[in-house]
Amino acid sequence: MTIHQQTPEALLKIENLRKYFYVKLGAFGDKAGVVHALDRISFDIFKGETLSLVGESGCGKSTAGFTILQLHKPTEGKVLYDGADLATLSEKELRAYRRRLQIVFQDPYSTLNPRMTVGDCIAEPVRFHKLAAKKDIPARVDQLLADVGLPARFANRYPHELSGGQRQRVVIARALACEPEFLVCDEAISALDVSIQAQIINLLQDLQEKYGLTYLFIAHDLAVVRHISDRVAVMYLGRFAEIGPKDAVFNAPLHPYTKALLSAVPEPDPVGERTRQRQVLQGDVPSPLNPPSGCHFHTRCPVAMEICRSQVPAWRDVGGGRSVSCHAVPG
Amino acid sequence: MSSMAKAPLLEVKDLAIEVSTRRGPAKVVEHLNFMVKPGEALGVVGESGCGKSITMLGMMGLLPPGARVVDGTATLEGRDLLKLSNRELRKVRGGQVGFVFQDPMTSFNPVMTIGDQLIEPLLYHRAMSKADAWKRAGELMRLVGIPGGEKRLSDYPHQLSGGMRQRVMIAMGLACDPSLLIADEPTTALDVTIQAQILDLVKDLRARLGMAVVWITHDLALVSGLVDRIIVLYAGRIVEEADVDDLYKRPSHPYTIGLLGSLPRLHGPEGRRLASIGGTPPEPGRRPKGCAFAPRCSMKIARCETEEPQLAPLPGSTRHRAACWVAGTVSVEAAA
Amino acid sequence: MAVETLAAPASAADIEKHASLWSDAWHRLLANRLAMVGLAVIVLLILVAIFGPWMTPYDFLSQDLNARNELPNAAHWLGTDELGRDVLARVIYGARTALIVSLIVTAIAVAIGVTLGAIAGYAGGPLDSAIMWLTDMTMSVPNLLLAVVINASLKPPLTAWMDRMYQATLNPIWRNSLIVDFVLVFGAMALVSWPAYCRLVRAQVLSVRSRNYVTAARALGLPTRVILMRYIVPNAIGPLIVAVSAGLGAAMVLESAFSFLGVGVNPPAPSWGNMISDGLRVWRTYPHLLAAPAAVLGIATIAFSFLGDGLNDALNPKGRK
Amino acid sequence: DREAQAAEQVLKIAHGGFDMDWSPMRGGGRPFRWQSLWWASPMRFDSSGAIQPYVVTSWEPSADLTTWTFHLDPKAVFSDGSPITAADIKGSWELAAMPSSKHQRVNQVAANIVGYDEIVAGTAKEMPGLVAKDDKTLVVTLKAADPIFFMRIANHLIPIVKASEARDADGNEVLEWWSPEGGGVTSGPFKITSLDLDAGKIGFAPNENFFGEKPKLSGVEIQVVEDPVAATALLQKGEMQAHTELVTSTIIKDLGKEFSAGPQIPTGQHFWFNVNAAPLNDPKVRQALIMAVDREGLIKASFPDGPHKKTDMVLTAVPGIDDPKYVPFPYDPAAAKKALAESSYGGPERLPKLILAGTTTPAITAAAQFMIEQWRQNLGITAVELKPTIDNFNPADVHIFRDDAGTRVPDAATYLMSSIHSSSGIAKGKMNGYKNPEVDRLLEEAITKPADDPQRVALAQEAQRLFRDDYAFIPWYGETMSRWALPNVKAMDKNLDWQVVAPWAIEIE
Amino acid sequence: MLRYIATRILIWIPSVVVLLLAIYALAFYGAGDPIKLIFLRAPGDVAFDPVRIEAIREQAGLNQPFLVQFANYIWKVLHGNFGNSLLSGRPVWKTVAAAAPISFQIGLLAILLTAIVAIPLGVLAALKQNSRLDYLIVSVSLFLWAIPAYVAGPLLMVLLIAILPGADIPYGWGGIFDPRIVLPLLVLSFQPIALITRQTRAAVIEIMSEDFVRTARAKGVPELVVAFKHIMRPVLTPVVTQLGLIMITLVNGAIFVEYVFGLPGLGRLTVQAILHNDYPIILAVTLIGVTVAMATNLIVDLLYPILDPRAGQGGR
Ligand SMILES: Nc1ncnc2c1ncn2[C@@H]1O[C@H](COP(=O)(O)OP(=O)(O)OP(=O)(O)O)[C@@H](O)[C@H]1O
Ligand SMILES: Nc1ncnc2c1ncn2[C@@H]1O[C@H](COP(=O)(O)OP(=O)(O)OP(=O)(O)O)[C@@H](O)[C@H]1O
Ligand SMILES: [Mg+2]
Ligand SMILES: [Mg+2]
Repeated sequence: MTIHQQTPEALLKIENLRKYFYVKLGAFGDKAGVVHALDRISFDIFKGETLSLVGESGCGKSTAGFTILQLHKPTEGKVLYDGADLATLSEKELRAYRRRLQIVFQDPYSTLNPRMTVGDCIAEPVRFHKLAAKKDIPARVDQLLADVGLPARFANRYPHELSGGQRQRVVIARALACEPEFLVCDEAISALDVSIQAQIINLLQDLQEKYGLTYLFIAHDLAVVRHISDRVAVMYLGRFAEIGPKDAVFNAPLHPYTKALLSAVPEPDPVGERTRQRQVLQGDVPSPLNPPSGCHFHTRCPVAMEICRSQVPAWRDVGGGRSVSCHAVPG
Repeated sequence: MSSMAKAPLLEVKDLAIEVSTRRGPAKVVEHLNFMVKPGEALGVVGESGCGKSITMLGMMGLLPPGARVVDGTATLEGRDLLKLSNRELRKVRGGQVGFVFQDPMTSFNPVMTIGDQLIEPLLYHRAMSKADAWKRAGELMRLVGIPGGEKRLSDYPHQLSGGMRQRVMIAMGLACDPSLLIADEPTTALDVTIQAQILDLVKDLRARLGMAVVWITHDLALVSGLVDRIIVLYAGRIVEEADVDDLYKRPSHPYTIGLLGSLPRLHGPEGRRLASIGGTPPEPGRRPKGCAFAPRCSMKIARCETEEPQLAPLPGSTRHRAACWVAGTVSVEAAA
Repeated sequence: MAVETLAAPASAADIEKHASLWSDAWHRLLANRLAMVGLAVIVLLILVAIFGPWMTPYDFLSQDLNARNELPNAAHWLGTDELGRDVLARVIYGARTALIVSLIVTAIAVAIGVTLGAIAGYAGGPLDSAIMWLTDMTMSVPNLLLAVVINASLKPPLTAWMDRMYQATLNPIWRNSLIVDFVLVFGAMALVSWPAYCRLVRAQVLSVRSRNYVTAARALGLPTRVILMRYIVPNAIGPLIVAVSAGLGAAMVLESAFSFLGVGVNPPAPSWGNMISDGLRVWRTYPHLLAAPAAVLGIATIAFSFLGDGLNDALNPKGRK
Repeated sequence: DREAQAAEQVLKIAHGGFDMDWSPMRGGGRPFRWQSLWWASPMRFDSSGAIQPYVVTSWEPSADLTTWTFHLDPKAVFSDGSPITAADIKGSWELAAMPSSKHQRVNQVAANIVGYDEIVAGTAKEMPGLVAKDDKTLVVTLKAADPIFFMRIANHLIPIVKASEARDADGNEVLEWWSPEGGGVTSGPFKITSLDLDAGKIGFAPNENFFGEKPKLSGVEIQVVEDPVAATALLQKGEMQAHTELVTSTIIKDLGKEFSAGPQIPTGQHFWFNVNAAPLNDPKVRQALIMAVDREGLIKASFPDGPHKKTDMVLTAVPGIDDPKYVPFPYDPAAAKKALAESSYGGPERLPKLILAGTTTPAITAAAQFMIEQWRQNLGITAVELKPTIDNFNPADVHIFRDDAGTRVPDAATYLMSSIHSSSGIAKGKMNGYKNPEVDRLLEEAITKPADDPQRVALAQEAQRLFRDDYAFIPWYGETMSRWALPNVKAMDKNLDWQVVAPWAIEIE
Repeated sequence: MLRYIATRILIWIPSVVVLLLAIYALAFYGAGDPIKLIFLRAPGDVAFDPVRIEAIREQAGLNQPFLVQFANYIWKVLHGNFGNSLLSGRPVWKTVAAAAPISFQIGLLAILLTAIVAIPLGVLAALKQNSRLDYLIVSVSLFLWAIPAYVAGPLLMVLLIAILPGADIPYGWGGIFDPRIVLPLLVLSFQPIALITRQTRAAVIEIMSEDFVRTARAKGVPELVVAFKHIMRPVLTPVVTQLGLIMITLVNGAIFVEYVFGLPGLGRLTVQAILHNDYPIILAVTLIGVTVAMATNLIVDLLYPILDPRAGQGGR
């Protein structure tokens, strides 16, 4: 973990990023619908930090990661990296950047080509980005495997012969093979067992230290987020609720949604749990196909006001590196 | 909780279950002994694949093809479930024992309305007429807190959110006032906020209806506020069993210690490195000699690799048992 | 800083055979008795098709007008036909025809179907709609019409061209009139059988395209060509293999149906189809003339369908057995 | 139940296909085979080849043989009772010549009549050469002398129909005028009473107004049975008693010799050579191909048990086939091999691929396969291809063409005129413009000779011998016109016009 | 829904015109001149007179340029006139109107028979997977699969002629209540039954391993109810799709069965028209074929949401 400087350098600047999906609806697929998956989000990611993105399922976390990496073409907005706006580049031009911005997916079962050996998987980016001489590739693969804590003999195995944790290590090794600067971890540990989860978290932290990586860490488990991140962003239904340094957000959440999230997390403490007063949110996350007007959260918000119904709260900087979007937050 | 004196509701003895693998038959569950008293809530904790689900399915004759019970007894209210005919077993399922499954998406028949699915236990156990059953289903819907109640009965599963589906699933499990509710990771697929709703719901229902609950999970944090007792499974065997407070206060088996240690926490000191357990659990059929956890154990002694430890009470407690040669000599602090 | 390694025991039990998915499927296939029977029959068929004509005591063309329509006997195991030709020799030679037919038809159909299906699935949008429209329309064209038209309009120039090639080279390959029949009649058959493959491949590509490992490959910055060849095609191919193995059998039946309608392989070259259709005219008097080719065709069809089912199970990782 | 059938006297005929057009004005096709059942013709041939009066009872030519006068039977009436007039014959012939009628053989009857060319080209609807002098007298003017014109009309190619019903204002045929709904007026012994073409069923009843002998049958039912094997089974069971045209290789075995017995008719099946395209424009190649085929085997391979008979010449079943000077082609593999070697191709190697067309039935296919095998064994020729269909027929594409040649008159000169004279369809089409001036000259002379002049036959024979020396065909067989009826059906004998000679006499025993 | 149906039909019209154009072109340029064929197909002594043939072609309008002919044709079709058969001169609609109902009735009956026989058999085989009954069902369906209709037809046909007395020859068309229909119906259904049985079996086996089936069992629902209430409906979706495809081929392609059993249906008509290149008929038959295909697909698509309420939810 790096403690960032007073005036940290932004590695990525995301401005007004928007992503809509156009889908077919109706019994015969003859009606059109728009999924507002990402609705004008703006934030910076600083060099060397871990920024976490939390929120409920379907709120657009993955979409954010994918859109930043241009795996989805943004509907609108800029992704500035190294002086270039990735959103305007063609797929060919992007290829060079792809190497530097990598992603580890949620589900280690489906992100490996079942018909390629682990070694091939890892060698592929090395070969295509010419990151090693041809004859050195096997050695490089072994080294990468060692980096993620897998013995070299795993290079000959097929993904289905590995356990979930091992697969996730392979996925990380593959991302590392690109020698990236920036790594999106899209729920990289959610599918894993607790014991394995801890292994991977430790691994990610070690690698960050070793290679000076910057992480966008997407997760829904707040406890994990607290453990790993420098800053935390909370998302609700395609929009950011708040963003700020981890301690600030966890100790003094501003947005009512953040508060509710924190209160819902169970703790391995029977006595505390039995007596704890939770602030349980009522109802479900509304559909992004048809999001509520005004502040998206107003339908479940314990402190909703009249204005929340009609007006989208502004995305405001409230000082201390924190921004929030809520009518009820003063300042 | 004061459930000590009562006779057991469910008592499982020496249960062993075998599955067919590519390398031949393998026992995935063995020497399993536990019991549930009336009204008691039991947590079953363990990593994926350790045999949690298959144990419950095995008792109820719901095993998938390729898996079979090879040994043991499972006595529910005096009757051995494993010896019942299919017809008798059917009476038990959904009647005396309710089920809640993990994935609320796939566990509902997508082409039947939830009402039609919800009334089934009532039709086949209570012999209710369809109209009565429908009425009762409406009540159940309200019981589990579905806004709109019976109005949603004619919806199809896909029209409900995941949380609502899981509520309906719970309603289905409770339809015939079972004395035992088996919940197999009912919140794993849900969001934290929804998970909290469901947890509250079950706690509330238990307080009102007084049924016993077996709650299967891999998340030690989740069950801490919910259950009375916990058994920890590793590779198909119980490695530790204790009252809930005791277990969290004084985890004894290195595996339990490891599990707790690897949980990142929302409160308390941060910035520490997580105490992870290295390695992976053995595959079914490739159980090592001796203690199955030995290859991953940081405290193993020579004996662990040759001789399998039996579940035994820890010094100073009859209700806290562990299967470990070194258990009791280590403490939580040492592990952390 | 040292990264912790998995405490993986290097015991002897762990040194395992590394099975690829394909070899895994192969093992599952080996364990499937019916599929193996099917495979054995097909292998036998292939061997017979290749070497058979040299193993029979009779030439499939030579006639013996004094031994016409003989029932199966010691000299002619399957009897003789109306021109006194050995039925066994003809059935054996017919295996060659049947195999070539099914191979050609399936190859062409698969080539067209896979190309169009892959394009439709990968490109999507208007191109997809256009190709799917073409698919639907093709299925509506009576296939017999296509066969007749192609036969009538393309055969003479093609035959003439082949003969010119022969005259120029004297290479007997150009003399094989069967080739023309195959290319035309079965080209026509292929022209009507590709839509099934096209639909299948499109569906496969659509589903594979949205798999995470394809997105992952894109995220790695791999070129489209590599993604197609190394990620999409190998994973989409399983059901195609199944469809092809079933399609091979179906093509044989289609050939015989065409022969029955008089647009199949021309005599004297034997095909099971024209033998069946000849046999049908006299089956009450000389049942063996129908029974022999029909049984072989039936066995081959069943064999292919056994193999297809077996492959289906074998390639489906969900499938236990 | 044989007795039941005899009591019932209904002739049940199996018909080989769903023919949608039963108009008598087509001059061919399967329906033509039952023409005499319901239509009368001017005259008719009996099974011995002698002309019998029918609607026309007498006739006389002018001295120069260009004008013929025909007298109709005063008793001749249509089934509706109205008299058959000369105008009806005139109208029938004109109707047949109209392009819209698509009559296949109108030329055999009417080509020589003044005005034929115009009507056939679609520019006229009447033939000035046909004049109905009165109701019962027809005068025909020909373009050129024809001593046997009277024979040409003694058939059912153009039967006599009631012209006023059959022709519309433009002279074209009224759609389905012959059907029961269309009026169904016929001239023959039976009349059509029910017609369901889609179901393939036609029913006939005796024409009570028939001017000839009273029919013995109480009815005729035609039912389509496409599959010959099924038809055979039905015949064997006696469910049906006759078939329109049953061609199976097992017919004798299945139904006995009598079923397909019949007279030899002047129609022969042969394999004709395309003499003007490579490689058959080389006479040596033609010789080789012919001499390499054992024609005994050819007939054995195709019709081992009959009913057709092997022939060595073009002509069959006409006066003049007993030509002692005609030398049949020998079967001589050695000579054949030698001829091929002497040809410009030097042997089988460089010989272009041969295409043999017209193999439409199993028997033809068998014969063709036999020849191909003979050429392979005796000459080493391997590149021969069978072409069953003859669509898009382009003479240059085909080298050997199976086709029948023949005539509806028992006359050798006419027979050869329509097969080997350079103006004939076979010479022009199937032999791709075969022309031997000497053959043409002899035939042209022969047809001007009176029918009873021995020169007529002699000239024709000479022409045939010359044709033989051109090595332009492989003779196959002379056709037997089978009864295709069970033995208990009497009087099913047919004539050279492919018709039942005396349909009124048919009787089931 | 009405709008949806209307759109489908509107899209269908230009497709059909293009298809007809393609077929017209195939027939026009490829398959030979129908008038010449009439004469070429006739035995020997025909009057193959070029002048005459040209006159006949002119009268039939066949000497006009291709596009003019096609435009005329479409124009006439739009006015409900499908022209006359080139072979018989009869109006096409009359011929087709006689043949189509027969094919439809037989096709529908065969589909019905298939559904009634094959689906229960498939379910039975799946429920008793790997039992002797399962093997029996699977092998019988394989056997049916392996004998082509044109072999099964003639064999059964003649065998029955040999066995049956008098009146009941299984030959010809007498409506669907005529006992003669039984045999062709059986032969026509053989392969569909084999196909659907196997497909149903596979689908049931797959559905049986779904979570919701376990849920149903966990509720104590009797096995039979599980099979027919919970498993059947999801199974029906792929089966109905397949039945639709079979329906299309049955109506358009029952060539052999119609030939052997003397059924004057569309298949037989098509073959005849094709062999004679009688293109007014070919076009009309194709038109019916596409219409059947479209209607079947439409019906299947309309059935989907009923069979599977999830259809159309979210991205497709
Ligand atoms: N390709 C797509 N087409 C249509 N809608 C999509 C697509 N991808 C995502 N969506 C929709 O966009 C919304 C945001 O999805 P996203 O995957 O970003 O959520 P998430 O926060 O990552 O959720 P989870 O925690 O379940 O992964 C969801 O409603 C989802 O259904
Ligand atoms: N039908 C089967 N055939 C073969 N092996 C099986 C079968 N079902 C389960 N298994 C194996 O049995 C073991 C126990 O499975 P079980 O489903 O009980 O695990 P679990 O503890 O419930 O895991 P999870 O947390 O993933 O649900 C696993 O190793 C699994 O692979
Ligand atoms: Mg996501
Ligand atoms: Mg489980």
